[in-house]
Amino acid sequence: MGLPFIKEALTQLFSKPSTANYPFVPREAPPNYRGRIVFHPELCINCNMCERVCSGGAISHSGVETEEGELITRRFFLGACTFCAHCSDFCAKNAIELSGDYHMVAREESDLVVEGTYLKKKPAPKPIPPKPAEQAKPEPVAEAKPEPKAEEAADPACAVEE
Amino acid sequence: MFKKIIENSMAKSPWLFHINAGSCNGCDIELVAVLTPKYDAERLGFKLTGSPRHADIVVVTGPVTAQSKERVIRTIAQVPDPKVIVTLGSCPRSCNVFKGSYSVVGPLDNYVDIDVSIAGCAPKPEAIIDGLALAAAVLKEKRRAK
Amino acid sequence: MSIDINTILMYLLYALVFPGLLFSSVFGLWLAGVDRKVVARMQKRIGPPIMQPTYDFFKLLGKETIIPANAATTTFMLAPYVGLVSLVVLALFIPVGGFQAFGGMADIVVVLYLLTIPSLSIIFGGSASGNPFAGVGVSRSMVAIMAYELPLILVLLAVSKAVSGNGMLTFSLEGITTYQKLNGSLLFDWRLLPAAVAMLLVIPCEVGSHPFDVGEAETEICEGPLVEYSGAPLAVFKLSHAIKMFVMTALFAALFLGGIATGMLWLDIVIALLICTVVTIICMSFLHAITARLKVEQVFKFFWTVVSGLALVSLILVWIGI
Amino acid sequence: MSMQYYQHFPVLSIMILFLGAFLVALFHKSRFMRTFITSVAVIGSFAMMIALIKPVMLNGEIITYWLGGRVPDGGYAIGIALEVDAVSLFFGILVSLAVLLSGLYSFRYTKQDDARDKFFTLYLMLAGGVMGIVLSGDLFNIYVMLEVMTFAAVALTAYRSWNPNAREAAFKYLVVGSIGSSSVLLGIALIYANCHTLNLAQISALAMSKMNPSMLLAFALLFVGFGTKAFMVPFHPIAADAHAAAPSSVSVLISGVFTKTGVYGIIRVCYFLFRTMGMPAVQTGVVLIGSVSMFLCVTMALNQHDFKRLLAFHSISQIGYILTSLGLCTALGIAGGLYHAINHTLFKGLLFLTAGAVLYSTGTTKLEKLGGLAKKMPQTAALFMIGAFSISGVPPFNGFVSKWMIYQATYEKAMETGSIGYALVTVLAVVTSVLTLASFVKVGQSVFFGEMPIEYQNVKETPASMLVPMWIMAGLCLATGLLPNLMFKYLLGPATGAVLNSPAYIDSAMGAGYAASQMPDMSLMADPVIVFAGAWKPLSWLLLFVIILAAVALASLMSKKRTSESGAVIDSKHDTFFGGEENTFSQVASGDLFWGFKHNMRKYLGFMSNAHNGITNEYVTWGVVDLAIIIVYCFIFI
Repeated sequence: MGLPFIKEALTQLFSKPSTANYPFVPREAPPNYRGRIVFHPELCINCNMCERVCSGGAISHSGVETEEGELITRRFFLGACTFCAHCSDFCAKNAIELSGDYHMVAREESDLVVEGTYLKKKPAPKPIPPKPAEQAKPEPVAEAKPEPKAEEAADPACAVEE
Repeated sequence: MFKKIIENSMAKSPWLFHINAGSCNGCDIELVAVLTPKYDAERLGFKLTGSPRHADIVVVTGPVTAQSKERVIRTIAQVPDPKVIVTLGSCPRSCNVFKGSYSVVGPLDNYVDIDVSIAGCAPKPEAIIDGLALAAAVLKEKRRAK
Repeated sequence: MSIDINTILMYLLYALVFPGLLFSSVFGLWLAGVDRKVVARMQKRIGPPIMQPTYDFFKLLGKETIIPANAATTTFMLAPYVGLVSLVVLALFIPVGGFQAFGGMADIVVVLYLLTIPSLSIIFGGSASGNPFAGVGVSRSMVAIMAYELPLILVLLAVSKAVSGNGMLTFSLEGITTYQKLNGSLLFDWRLLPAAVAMLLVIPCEVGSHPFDVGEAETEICEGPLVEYSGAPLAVFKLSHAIKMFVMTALFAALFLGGIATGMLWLDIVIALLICTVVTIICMSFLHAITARLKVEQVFKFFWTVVSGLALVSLILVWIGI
Repeated sequence: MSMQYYQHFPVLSIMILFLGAFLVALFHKSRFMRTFITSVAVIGSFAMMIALIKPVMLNGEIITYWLGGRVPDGGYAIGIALEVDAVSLFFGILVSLAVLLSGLYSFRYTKQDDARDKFFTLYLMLAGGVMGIVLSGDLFNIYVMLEVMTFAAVALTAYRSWNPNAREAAFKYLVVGSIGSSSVLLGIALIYANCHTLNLAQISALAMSKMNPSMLLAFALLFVGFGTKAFMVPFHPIAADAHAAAPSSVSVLISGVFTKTGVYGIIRVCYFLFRTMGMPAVQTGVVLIGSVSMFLCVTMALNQHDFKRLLAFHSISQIGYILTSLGLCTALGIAGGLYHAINHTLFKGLLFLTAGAVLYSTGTTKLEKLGGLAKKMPQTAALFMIGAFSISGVPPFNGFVSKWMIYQATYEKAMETGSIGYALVTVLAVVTSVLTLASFVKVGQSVFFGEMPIEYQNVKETPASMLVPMWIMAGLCLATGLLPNLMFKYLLGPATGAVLNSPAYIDSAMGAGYAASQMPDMSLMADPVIVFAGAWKPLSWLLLFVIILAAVALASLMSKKRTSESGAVIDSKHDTFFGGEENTFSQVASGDLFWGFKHNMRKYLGFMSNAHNGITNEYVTWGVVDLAIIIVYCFIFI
């Protein structure tokens, strides 16, 4: 009966432990770690690709009709997320990002939800071209990112940060 | 004074019982990783017990499958009060990718109240430590409420 | 025997405070804490605080006690307390650093038998819980008792023979310590060295520590006999486990290192307690850190061959009187 | 010589039992008369034995009662004598106590049987026969009583004759037992040819000077004959069969009383008749037989699956202890052996009675079929645990004290003789003790604890009339364990002295000075002072235990109770934990406990269970071979 660990045990007794003293010493996640989802609603173009590719069904959206358009809330439920990063990979606008924050611990379900609300404007009535009054609010965002939004049917999203 | 000692001890010595409700074993492995020298949950008083009767914190992994449902509910019922139920990973919280499977009847909160959820697939051991620490605090709270 | 109030109070003090209930609990929990800490350090971990077993104990006191429907209630609830109390009484009989609260009441054979009561309390308590895991655990614990009893009696007989010269046999613990005070500790008698090693191996089996904790293998059979216990009775079992560490190490100290005498009683006691701690570290923590749990038949075989062999060598050496 | 009133007690205590037997047969129709007569007989016999304690034990008298007043004439004891010294009285008390308690138990126990009148007739015959053996002072009378006892026992073994096992057991018993009986008869014939007398005392005085090969042969034959009655080693399988098949109250008698006559016979043969116990060869032989019986039967017991068979093997294992201890021929050894004899009667009686109670309530004693009865029969379970702790020597019960004395005695003997063999006997005794514990843990787990099969849902607690004798036995188990000092004063001290002092026995029967005139060596075989090597004060232990228990109880009473018990309907919270499975699916067979032990000892255990194949012819062969070996041993070494 061999006992190969005698030396190991004795040397370890008098050397420094290899434990990372975690809660007392904060620890960064390694690079490219896929942690808490960060959603940039202002970038979202409401293509719903993320929802389609999400295998866990963690992504959903709901909308409220307002006079300006539909106020859409995109909801990422981390409690159903597999952190596969498909959503961010498929996001044409890079509106979804997986951060290095892994502290996803919650007592309430709502603490595990990442949400973003943005406005999906009503499509401009085609036959009547001049409608300058409506363009007033979303202008600054739309201008910040030079994007080819002209082709899109439902385009310039108006971000309303929650 | 005696009450105070017990309350403080509650938070300092939470024992875990781990139930696998049809998990893919990813979270199970991470839970065990928490006990390894690298993370060493024992320094916070955590200990994995073999019997639900000894446990304070029930850690459930996996979406609740049709086969495991009865067993999970029964085992959780067998844990003496005060107890804290922790879901580890996304599955017990929401069934995750297994949602809609003919054999999955979860998530867990259809059957019992979840106290703490740890998200992640699988959560990082640090996150598990976070979650367990939170659970220990909840445990102390529950004891105080008694 | 004249009975006055002071004597009674003194004996009560012995029984309840030192070295009785209070002291043995505190020191036992300290030993358990040291054990866990040292094991953790040997495994490259930080490990729990030394106070951890105490926290565990108090936490368990605050938990609910569930009596299973299948259990024989009286036995189930009574067993832990009987085990604890008999262990504390046993602690009173074992000399600590030459200090013996109640001398002349029990000899080594009695100690051997009194040691089975706590094990029996676990066995019958577990058996009374009506759980099949407990059934398996009971069987394994019993095999562990069978395993260590043979080497333990061989060790005790060897020690007894070594100290009882000129035709007078003594089994008494006082006799053994007195002999050592006069002739030096038995650990330094080379004939008894194998017996001492055997005793060091018996201690973890008796206490139920790695690698001989077949009865309470929590990963295989859900802590065996303890599976249905919760709350205060479990706390009492954990405390008994801790006190058992104290009793067994103190027994080792008394049998093999009883010859340490500085002239001051308190210093002797402190040294004896230090010896207890060191013995705990050597035979429990160290073994725990370097081995994996043995199978039950391996435990039995190991004790009846290797350990008993060591003890038998000592017995024979002592008998042929080199 | 003026006759004191109590000098009639020995003969009366025998006759009252026989008279009872005939009267029961006469009034067999009436249940009341039967019960009444049996009670009077057993109580009367016991009371007379107790009344003799004062003169015999304390005053050291030896009562010699010549039947018909035929006192010795011309130096020869022609009449039949009853001679009661401390040894006889010790066994008399033990016998009458067991007969009393087991008799009281039988009234209710045999309720389910027919032919109860015959039961009590035979029961009283058996009791009377045993009493006759231990109180008689005449060798041939002992033989006659031995036969009365054996036939009553055989008939009682087959009492439940619907059971084929019972008939088979009785047959085996008859056949193998006849080896013993015939060797006793042959031995007596040889002695009579040499000494021309049958009086025990006179033979004791004469035998030493007449030692010749035929006497030696007589010694060997008598030893084997009485050994058969004690079921010492090669004769043990019949005991197992007989105990298992007989009604429990009869098993109490067979185990607690019948075997004791064998022990008594061996004491008389070795310490009195031939005074051979002083020889190292005899000591070695007896200790060897004792140790082998002790260890072999305990390992056999571990293998059993029937409660009563298991008890039967333990019975012989404990007899092994007694023989070992008596074979040491030291005061401590004799005292330990006698102590163990009385303890064995008490705890084994208790255990057989609990087995009987289980049989009465459930209809089976198969370990595999039973389980969880403690819930339904809490008192019986408590009694079983007292018995189990006693037999396995858990302090402070009685088995511990006697075993503790036996360990000391064997180790002291080892020190005295310088032979490590006796030290190994000590080790063997301890190991046997722990194996005994193991097998009772097995019984506890599979009968009283563990899972309860559904068919025992409606089992009732044992009736009070059966519980009372059991509680008395349990109380005595505890009392004899806690009060060894009283035991020494009233029973063991005088009995030990009497065992070593055969000249006094001789002189009492044959007149003062007879021993000195006939015996070449009058010295005692060992110093009759009992010296302990260690210390054990059960009462102090109990006091400390109670004090600390009170402290712990106080502490636990102060805290708030948080106990949750199951209601009438078992909910999942109070179900046993079995990986979350429902309780009904969690049957784990408890028949194969101690796997770790059995696996390592599988060759030995396999060999043993193959050897015990139940074939009567083989058992007879063992007996005859054993007889031959013992004869050869005696001729070589003595």
